[in-house]
Amino acid sequence: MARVTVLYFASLRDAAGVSIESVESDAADLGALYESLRVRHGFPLPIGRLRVAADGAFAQWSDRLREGSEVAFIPPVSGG
Amino acid sequence: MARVTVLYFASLRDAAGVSIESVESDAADLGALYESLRVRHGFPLPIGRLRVAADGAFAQWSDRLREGSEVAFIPPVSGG
Amino acid sequence: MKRFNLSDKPFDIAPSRDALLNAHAGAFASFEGWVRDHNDGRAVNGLRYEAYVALAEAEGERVLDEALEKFDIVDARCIHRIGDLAIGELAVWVGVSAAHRDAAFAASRYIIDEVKSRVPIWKHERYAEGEAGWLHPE
Amino acid sequence: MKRFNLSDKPFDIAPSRDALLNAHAGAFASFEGWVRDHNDGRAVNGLRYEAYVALAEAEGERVLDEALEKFDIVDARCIHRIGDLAIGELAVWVGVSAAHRDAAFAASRYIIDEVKSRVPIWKHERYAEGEAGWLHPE
Repeated sequence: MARVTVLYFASLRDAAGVSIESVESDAADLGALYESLRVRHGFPLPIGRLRVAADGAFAQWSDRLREGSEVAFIPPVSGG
Repeated sequence: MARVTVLYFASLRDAAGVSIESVESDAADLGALYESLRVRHGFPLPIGRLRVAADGAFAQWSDRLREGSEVAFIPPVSGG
Repeated sequence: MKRFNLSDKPFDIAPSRDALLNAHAGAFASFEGWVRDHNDGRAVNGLRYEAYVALAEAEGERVLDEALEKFDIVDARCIHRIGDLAIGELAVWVGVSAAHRDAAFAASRYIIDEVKSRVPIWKHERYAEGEAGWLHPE
Repeated sequence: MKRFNLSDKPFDIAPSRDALLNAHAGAFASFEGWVRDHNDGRAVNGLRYEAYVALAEAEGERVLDEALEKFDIVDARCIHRIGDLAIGELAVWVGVSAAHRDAAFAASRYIIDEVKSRVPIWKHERYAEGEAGWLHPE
């Protein structure tokens, strides 16, 4: 089990109803974490359309959860 | 014979020593006019590197001289 | 020195442009993105840009570092607005100075393309017909 | 309305840029050419631009008309300096507004390339070592 802080942006935040939450999870990696939160919050975006970041840097879906880290799921961006 | 006004720019003006002159010529076309003036002024630029204009619009070397028209020889440009 | 910046209010281009001009740079290319009154055929009243600020700043800086490596340019800057914007407001500005224009054009194009595709900034449009939505392009 | 202009003194970009911005144009691309302190490895003190004014104005206008036909842009402008310029002075400015950036970039590139190759404006450089000469590129 690891406790992480999860940040939600854009349509993910609208779906979750919060922009940040603390999550205790036994997910094997960041991809499994997203899938469990997707079920909980009903996120419309499949994992294939997202990127993931940990502690302010892009990360891999296969990265393990680090205790105390800050995880963000990055929907497709629409800058500019 | 036709009398035309000839304008010189950039290196052609430096070579001719004037920026404008009135020329009476029996040249068959604008190309022949340039060749005769090239001999007179010692222009360094061969006709293949120039364009020619008559009365403010680009013209053809094979165009005949029109009485009273304004002819300009256009060296390679270096704008910007 | 930071070359990429987020701004939560309208910003003046002049200081950033002036910082890019110098006696060695003969060419300066810039791009500006403005809030249009329509998108994909729908009338737009305004929009909001939201960023994951820490990551956006880091990734934006990386894009500019890449541009400086890939192209023979003197310097480059990018500023992106966040927050609420009205129609006609400046959303993003890119400026690139170089000795020659080939590199200036190529780098400014690279920067705006990469910023729009990689930097975590999301656009929320409010439509005249009342709806609103996040843009998550395929 | 004239879209191409020659200016015999330093000019302010702002009014021309502002004239190009409107609620339909999401993209604005611009290019500026500045007097560099060197060219082809030689130190330059300053330069002079000379134009065949009547033909340069007509040909410049033709270039901008072509850009408006070839590319899906909203509007475009170009201003070119003539006369004596010092190092660091603005020599030429191109601005293009469009709905999307592809067209804005392509048109601004087209305009500067065509202006530099077709519009009868000649550059006379003064070199630090004392010589001076007209540039007539091959």
